[in-house]
Amino acid sequence: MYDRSAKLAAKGVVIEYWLQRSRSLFTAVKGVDLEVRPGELLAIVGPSGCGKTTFLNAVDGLIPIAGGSLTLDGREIRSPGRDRAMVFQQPGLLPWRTVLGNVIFGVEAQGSMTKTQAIARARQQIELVGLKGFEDAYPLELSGGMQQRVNLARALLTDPEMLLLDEPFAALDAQTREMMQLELLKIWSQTRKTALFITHDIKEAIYLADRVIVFTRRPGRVKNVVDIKLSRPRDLRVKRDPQFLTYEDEIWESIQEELAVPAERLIAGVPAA
Amino acid sequence: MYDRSAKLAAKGVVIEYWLQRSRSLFTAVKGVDLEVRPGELLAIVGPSGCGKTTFLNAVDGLIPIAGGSLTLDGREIRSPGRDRAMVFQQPGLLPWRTVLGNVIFGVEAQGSMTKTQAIARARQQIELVGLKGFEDAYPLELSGGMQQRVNLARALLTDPEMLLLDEPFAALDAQTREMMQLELLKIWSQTRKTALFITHDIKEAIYLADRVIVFTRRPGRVKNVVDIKLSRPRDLRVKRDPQFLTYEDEIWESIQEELAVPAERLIAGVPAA
Amino acid sequence: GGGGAGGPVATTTASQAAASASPTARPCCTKVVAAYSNISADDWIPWYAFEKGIFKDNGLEVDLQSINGGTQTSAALLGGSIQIGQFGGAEALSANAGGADLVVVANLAPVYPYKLYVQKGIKTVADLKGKTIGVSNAGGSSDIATRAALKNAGLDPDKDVLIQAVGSHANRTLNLLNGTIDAGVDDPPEDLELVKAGLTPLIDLASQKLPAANTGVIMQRSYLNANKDTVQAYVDSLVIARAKMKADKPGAVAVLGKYFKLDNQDALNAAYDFFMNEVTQAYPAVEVGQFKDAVEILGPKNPNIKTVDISKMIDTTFVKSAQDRKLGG
Amino acid sequence: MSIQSWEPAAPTTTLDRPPARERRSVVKPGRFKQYEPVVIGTLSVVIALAAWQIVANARIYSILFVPGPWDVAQAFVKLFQTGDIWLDIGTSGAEIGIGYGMAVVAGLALGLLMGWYTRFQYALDPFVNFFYSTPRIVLIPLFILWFGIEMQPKIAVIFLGALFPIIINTMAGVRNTEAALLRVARSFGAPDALIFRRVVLPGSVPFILTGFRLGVGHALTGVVVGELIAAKHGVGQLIAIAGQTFQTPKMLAGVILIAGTGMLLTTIIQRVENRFQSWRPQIR
Amino acid sequence: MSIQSWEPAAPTTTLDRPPARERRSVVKPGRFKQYEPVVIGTLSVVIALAAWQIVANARIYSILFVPGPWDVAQAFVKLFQTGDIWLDIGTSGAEIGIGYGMAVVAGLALGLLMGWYTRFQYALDPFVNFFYSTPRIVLIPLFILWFGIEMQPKIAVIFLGALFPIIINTMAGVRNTEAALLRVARSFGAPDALIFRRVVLPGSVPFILTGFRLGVGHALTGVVVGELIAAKHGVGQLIAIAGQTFQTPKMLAGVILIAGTGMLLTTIIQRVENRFQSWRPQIR
Ligand SMILES: Nc1ncnc2c1ncn2[C@@H]1O[C@H](COP(=O)(O)OP(=O)(O)OP(=O)(O)O)[C@@H](O)[C@H]1O
Ligand SMILES: Nc1ncnc2c1ncn2[C@@H]1O[C@H](COP(=O)(O)OP(=O)(O)OP(=O)(O)O)[C@@H](O)[C@H]1O
Ligand SMILES: [Mg+2]
Ligand SMILES: [Mg+2]
Repeated sequence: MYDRSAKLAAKGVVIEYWLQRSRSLFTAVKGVDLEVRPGELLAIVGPSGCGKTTFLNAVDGLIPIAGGSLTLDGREIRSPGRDRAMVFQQPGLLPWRTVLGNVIFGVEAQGSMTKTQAIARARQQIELVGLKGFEDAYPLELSGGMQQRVNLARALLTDPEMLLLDEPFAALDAQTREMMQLELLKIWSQTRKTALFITHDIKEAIYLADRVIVFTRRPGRVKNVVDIKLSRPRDLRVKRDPQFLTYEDEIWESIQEELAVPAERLIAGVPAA
Repeated sequence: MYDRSAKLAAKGVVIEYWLQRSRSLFTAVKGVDLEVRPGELLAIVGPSGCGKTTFLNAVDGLIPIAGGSLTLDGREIRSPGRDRAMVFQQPGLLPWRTVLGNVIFGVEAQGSMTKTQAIARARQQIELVGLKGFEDAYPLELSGGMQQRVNLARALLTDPEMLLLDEPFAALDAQTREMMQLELLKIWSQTRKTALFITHDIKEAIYLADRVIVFTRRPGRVKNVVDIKLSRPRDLRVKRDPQFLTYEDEIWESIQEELAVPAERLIAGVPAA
Repeated sequence: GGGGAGGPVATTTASQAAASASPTARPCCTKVVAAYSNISADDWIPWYAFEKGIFKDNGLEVDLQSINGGTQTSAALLGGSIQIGQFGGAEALSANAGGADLVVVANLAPVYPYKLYVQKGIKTVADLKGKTIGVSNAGGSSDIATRAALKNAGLDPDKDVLIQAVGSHANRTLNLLNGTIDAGVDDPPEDLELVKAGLTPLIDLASQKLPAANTGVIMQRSYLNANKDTVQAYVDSLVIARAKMKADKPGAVAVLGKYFKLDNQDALNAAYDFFMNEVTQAYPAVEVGQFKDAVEILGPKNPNIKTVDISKMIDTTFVKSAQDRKLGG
Repeated sequence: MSIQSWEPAAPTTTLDRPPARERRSVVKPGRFKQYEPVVIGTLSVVIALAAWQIVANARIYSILFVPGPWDVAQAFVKLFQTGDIWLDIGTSGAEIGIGYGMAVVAGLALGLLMGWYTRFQYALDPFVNFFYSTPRIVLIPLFILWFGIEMQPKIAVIFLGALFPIIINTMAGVRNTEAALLRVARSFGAPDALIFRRVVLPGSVPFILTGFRLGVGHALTGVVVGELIAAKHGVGQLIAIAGQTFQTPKMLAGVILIAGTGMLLTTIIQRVENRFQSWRPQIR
Repeated sequence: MSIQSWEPAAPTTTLDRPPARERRSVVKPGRFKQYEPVVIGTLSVVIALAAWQIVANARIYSILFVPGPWDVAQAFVKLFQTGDIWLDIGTSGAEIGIGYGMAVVAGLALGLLMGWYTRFQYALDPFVNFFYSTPRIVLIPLFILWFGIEMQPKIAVIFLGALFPIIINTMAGVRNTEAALLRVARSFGAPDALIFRRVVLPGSVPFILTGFRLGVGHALTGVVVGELIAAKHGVGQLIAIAGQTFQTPKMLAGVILIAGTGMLLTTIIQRVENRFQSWRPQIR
């Protein structure tokens, strides 16, 4: 579908954490090979603790890689940049700022808008994520899902070339989640941003992504790449498409082998569709 | 199915937060009526920010109610007690304690076991949630899903009469999640604990629960109670049962009307099964 | 450094000078910043000279400061924020041993202006054996006075008694009142409290006329060499002031009362008698012999004391000149 | 209601023990709660004063050592009957204002830099530790030498006193900034200056204001110690002279003036802190 | 590597700028990093000493006030050639040990109680603020009255000095305990004592140890101020006598002894803090 050269290229990426106490290195990610084409929406799934967040942090430039190469537009990633924005797994809101203040924090950090402009756009964004009326609430007064939506709005407001999303909808109820998915698809189809999307929901991955990457268990590697050849625009009905179910089974099988919990503990081994 | 009198009874429960800045009361939950029978596994679903966590906190005795009555075994709930244990939506681990230290924190707080006993059981529990090898890691060195599993293990170790679970599996991948669900069912079927379970995953709710309670949007009330008449023990195949799908549609429809995001924003209004 | 004349005090000086309009006034005025290091009757003469406009009469505009302690006053001298200081000869000796070049031109208290007060029950000098005697600071004036008095009375201050530093003049008095020390030197008018509490003076050091350099008029040599006229005028003022005080008891007592913020006339009168008759002299001459005790007592603890040539550290010419002109009446 | 009895985030309370199953009333934090700090504080002070008066009246110790609160109050009133006191207050106030102000600025700057740039901390740590443990009293002759005997040496004493607690606390605050928030800020490419102002600084507020509070104490004792040097006016000088001339009630009146100022400034700092912490779910 | 250049949680570094696309090496925190604090600290001290020596040699000020480091070093050596110094150190050490030890115990207890029970805080706050702003120097006559002139009044000065920063910082630490953790503890029905020991106390460690650190400074200046009162032996007395008799190098040698002790104690406290904070992803 895409012929242009890769937007993001990971070659044999190794990421290690230094454990001061035991004075040893802990390998979280070992040899990730991956290419993301410009404008592609890529989903990553994999067992808990396999290194997905770690890899995404490296793409954002927050942590250094210990081996291999990780390039964005052909340049090594060395630090965070305006061209990427991250939706964090844990919301990471400034507790002393209101919802509005937190949503504008991203653009404020980038210095890419005037304050009035930022506030006006932030209000729209807040409405979009269903938090109208909570502009002046503080994070500790929000429910978990509401905090997550602030986190999402903050990243979206910066309007980056590449979106990095770390389980952005995990704390949302099924309905709000579908809305947000649609919202994301709308933004993506209008602007053709490149997006890297971590999720635990296989359906969500298939529904949204051009390709789904399956990570092995820790230390994480790419185990499997599933090309999702469902036509776009997709609506919610696509989830009942037989092709969709095939993808789901394939990915399911693939992760199955990488379980965090010993496999013999599975009482009934049949995956639900 | 159950004839005995209620374990937990909520009658017109109102919960309010005092907002110091605006010197006003914020009503989070308004008039919840609910009965939980002993040994029942009850799931609560509802839109993000509708007051589920707030209600569960009140059941745990962490926050006072402003109206109505909330009784456990016929006695007003006034404070937390050993008979209940909570799995928090945000893990709330002590950052200066290792995984092992955090898992035993619950029983340590209750003073219900000797230290050696607690450690021995905690090790089993840690293995059960798939964290073997991470006993000595600190929370900040864990992935989101791993933290959530520590949170779960901590509550399970206290072996309470009543389990309160606030989206315990939200940060887990699909497979680990199913394992944990099975684990929970196993524990529940062996000990017949009463359990109150908040989730965003409607399938999960139906699969696990005896009844599913749907909350309205904020201020939360019980909108709908769905009796799940699927035979037990259930295995994963039950998720493809036509009855299961009927329940799913019913609950979906029910929450649909309570959306946090304006409904007109739904591009394709058909829910996925 | 900030040696400029302070506002309110300088204004007072000017108005008083105008009031006393002396015919002998020289062209006004040379500015001098002077300081005293203690609220003690030793400094009575400069206070009187200042209050009564005598400095002004002699062509000096004196900014009289209060600084706490000899060390601080030396620092102010050496830093140039004051030109003349009134503090203990012992401190000046130590300073010179440490490398300073200070000169003493006059000695306002050529004897120890103290009485040794003792607790009830101590009747004779012999009773002091084994007792604790309080001084302000080791190496300070009160320490030297106490040790000199004990030696003079035949006791070895290092062996026969325990000398205890208690920090300050006020602490010394408090400790005497409180009974934590058995004896200590004190002087009027502060000793009033002791008398009230029933303590008695065992030795009157002043009447023994032991030579001492208790309160010197001190400056840097460089200043002295460059401002001989000013120094002479300053010494002249002090001599004149002493003479006037002798004739003006009410005035002198009023000045002391002002600086002590005290209105107990008995105490003030007692102080007047003590200082006029026993302590001060018409001409505040400084002599080598007045430093003997200090050298003996400080020497063992500070090897540099030996290196100071006392005769070069004092300058007797100014007092002598005043005496020649019979300014002291 | 104290911090441990209920979840701090939810101060909606219920009237005490209504008959079970009956409808509980919703009460806002009661009228009394609001004034509780003042009421309890005043009460305990009154009790302490009464106890002091009783001890003083018993006259176990002379008035010279233990004057009663009544004596001190009289001295206090007398103090304000002469106009001089305003000059004293003005002088000391100016010294504190300048010295403490400078300490706040310099301490904040140094503390932030030392907390942020570890190398900077390594370089300055020995000096901070050294000078913080050095009794300022021994430095006074040096100050006189360098700054003379006017206001400057006193300002220097006050400045040095207040500086170090502010540095040390600010540094600790910066070092304890939550890593997750730093990561977010860095992810959005925030320049250092912005991370500083928008994340580190607000996150360190409780630490920094505790430092300010400690600094106030140092500044006030500094003014007393400093004015012992050489002073014409000033509350410290007033205390020193009263002490030397055995006017203990007057001395204590001066001490109360100083300590009262300390209480006032502390209260202001606490107010500021409460303002900065209004996002925290109410604890009281 | 300073705190702002990379994510603190992941100090695995890469060698500087290898040719792009080539395999980067994995390096553990370099040998140098480990010694960085010591190396930089030593360097900056050496530079400062050199600058001091140059200024001293220039003899702008008399040796009386600004002796060079060499003079001080000589005086320091001489100090240790007489046996008396051990008596001084022993005396002051005992005073500090007792006074500071008591302050740690009392300050911790009061700080925790005041942080935990708001009413207790309301009741004691006025006194803490009052006494913290009261110059200890004016209380000395009272201490002599009550405690005599032996070790007790000095211990009292040290105790009072170290007490308040410990109280104030501990209190601030308790008040800043994370609400979420308190909620968890309460949910499991932890009794107050356990919440205290297991949640509040460990959570306040950075605050409390900062308080201890500030307390060390107060204790050390306290011993000097205290020994001005009345003393036979002690490093403070040594400093006082040397200062009054213009033996400035000797005085500074004494000051260095005091400040050196301060640096030692601070280092120990920082070690303890690092131990307690080992769960924090490494920042350095
Ligand atoms: N700061 C850290 N220091 C040390 N080890 C860490 C750190 N952060 C993560 N790890 C380890 O790295 C591994 C991968 O963590 P990561 O957060 O990338 O997992 P993940 O795939 O995002 O998992 P999840 O789906 O549960 O969020 C885990 O085993 C974790 O223990
Ligand atoms: N401490 C608090 N102070 C004030 N308001 C609060 C507080 N905690 C929660 N709220 C408000 O109460 C409402 C319900 O919050 P709650 O956390 O119970 O929602 P929830 O149903 O658990 O949502 P989610 O599914 O997103 O976790 C929200 O609107 C929230 O803003
Ligand atoms: Mg993750
Ligand atoms: Mg919730």
